Amino acid sequence: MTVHVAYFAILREERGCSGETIETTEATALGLYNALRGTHGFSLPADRLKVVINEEFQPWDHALSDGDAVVFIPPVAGG
Amino acid sequence: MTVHVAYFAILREERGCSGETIETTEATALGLYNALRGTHGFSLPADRLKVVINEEFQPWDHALSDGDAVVFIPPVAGG
Amino acid sequence: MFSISAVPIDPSIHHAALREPAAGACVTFEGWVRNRNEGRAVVSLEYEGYDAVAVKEGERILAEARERFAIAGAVCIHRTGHLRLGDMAVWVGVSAGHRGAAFDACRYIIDETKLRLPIWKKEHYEDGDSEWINCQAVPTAIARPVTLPG
Amino acid sequence: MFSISAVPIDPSIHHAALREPAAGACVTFEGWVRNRNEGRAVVSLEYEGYDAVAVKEGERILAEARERFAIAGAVCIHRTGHLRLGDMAVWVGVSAGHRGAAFDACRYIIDETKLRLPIWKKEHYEDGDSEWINCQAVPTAIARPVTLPG
Repeated sequence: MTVHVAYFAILREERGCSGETIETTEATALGLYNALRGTHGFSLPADRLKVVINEEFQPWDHALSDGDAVVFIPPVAGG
Repeated sequence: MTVHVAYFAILREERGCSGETIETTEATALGLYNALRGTHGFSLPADRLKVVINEEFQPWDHALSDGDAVVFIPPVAGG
Repeated sequence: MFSISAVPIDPSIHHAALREPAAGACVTFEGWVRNRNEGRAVVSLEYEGYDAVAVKEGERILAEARERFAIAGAVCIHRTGHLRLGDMAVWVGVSAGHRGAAFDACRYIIDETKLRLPIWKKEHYEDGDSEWINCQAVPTAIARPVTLPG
Repeated sequence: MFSISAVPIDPSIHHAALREPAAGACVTFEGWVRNRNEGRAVVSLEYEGYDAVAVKEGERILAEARERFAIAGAVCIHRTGHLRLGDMAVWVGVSAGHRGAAFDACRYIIDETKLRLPIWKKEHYEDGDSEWINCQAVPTAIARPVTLPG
């Protein structure tokens, strides 16, 4: 299936781009992140992140669907 | 002795003036207030008020001295 | 800095005084004239202050806030005179390195200001009545006797 | 009303939205860029936001504040982009009938905003270094294993 991944902050810098469309066979957001971390060497492990799918926070074991917009959320620091 | 009394808020309205100079033989601020209350019919008893003498809060039994500036402080409602 | 103002309060002037390179948080409190108080429709009010003592006591409150909380700056301005609905009666501004101290100090200053400052409020009601707040005479039966404080 | 602003925040616009005849108290919080953070000299910083989700989550926080506290109005604006020392990073304003609710709600909104909004801060230091706050990789020895949350 195809998913659209957007990167923010430290992930954007580590990936060198703000988003990409990916063909994946990973069933969950966690699997997808760990695969991408293996490829791109993201410094943060998944347990430091949250995940947003189609603009809603979801648990890491949320099943991915074709066309999903996936955003991994590094530790926030607003305010 | 002579003391200068200033009136604020409800006391000013009940007295009909904002201050007066008084000859008194009362030894304390409490005695002075009770005497003035008898004369002018102030609605509030002394235990609802505080007293300021020469711009400092003082206990009611503070001894009066010639020339003191005395202000009886009705219940406040700032803010 | 504490002051009494007989003219409308302009917070922008005082706000600038709170700026400090180490301050990361600023909390302000504004008291506005409400259209109701304890169920009665208010049309306007008057604040009367014993200015000299109010300023002394106000400065004391600000000094206490600086002692108790890790703040950078603190300002309180209290209005006097005739105020209409929505007018600003009091403005408190506090800056601090961190927000906890700024919130706590701002709250402390307005709480103490309301309790301790020799400032009085007379409310004018829609029905034509008016009243000095907190100054109603209590029925004799429940009034405490006048005695020297122990 | 929650919003993200890529240009300097002008609180006066939003402040007016808090006015209400029944409101007697208004508490505001401003977050300013400090010159130090955890002992390091800061020269500037960048805020980056995932705007669509930040706005949704911000509106949720404001709705929670309205449910929990007796308030009249609540506004929060978060800045993004490059900020210099003293610049305003966030503004929260709350109006209420009484001051207790205004203080509590304002504090709730800024606390939750800092915890929950997908907004990130990169600090630039005097020594030329820079860092995404809270995003340092933890040494492997003390990192928890990656598992599915239970």
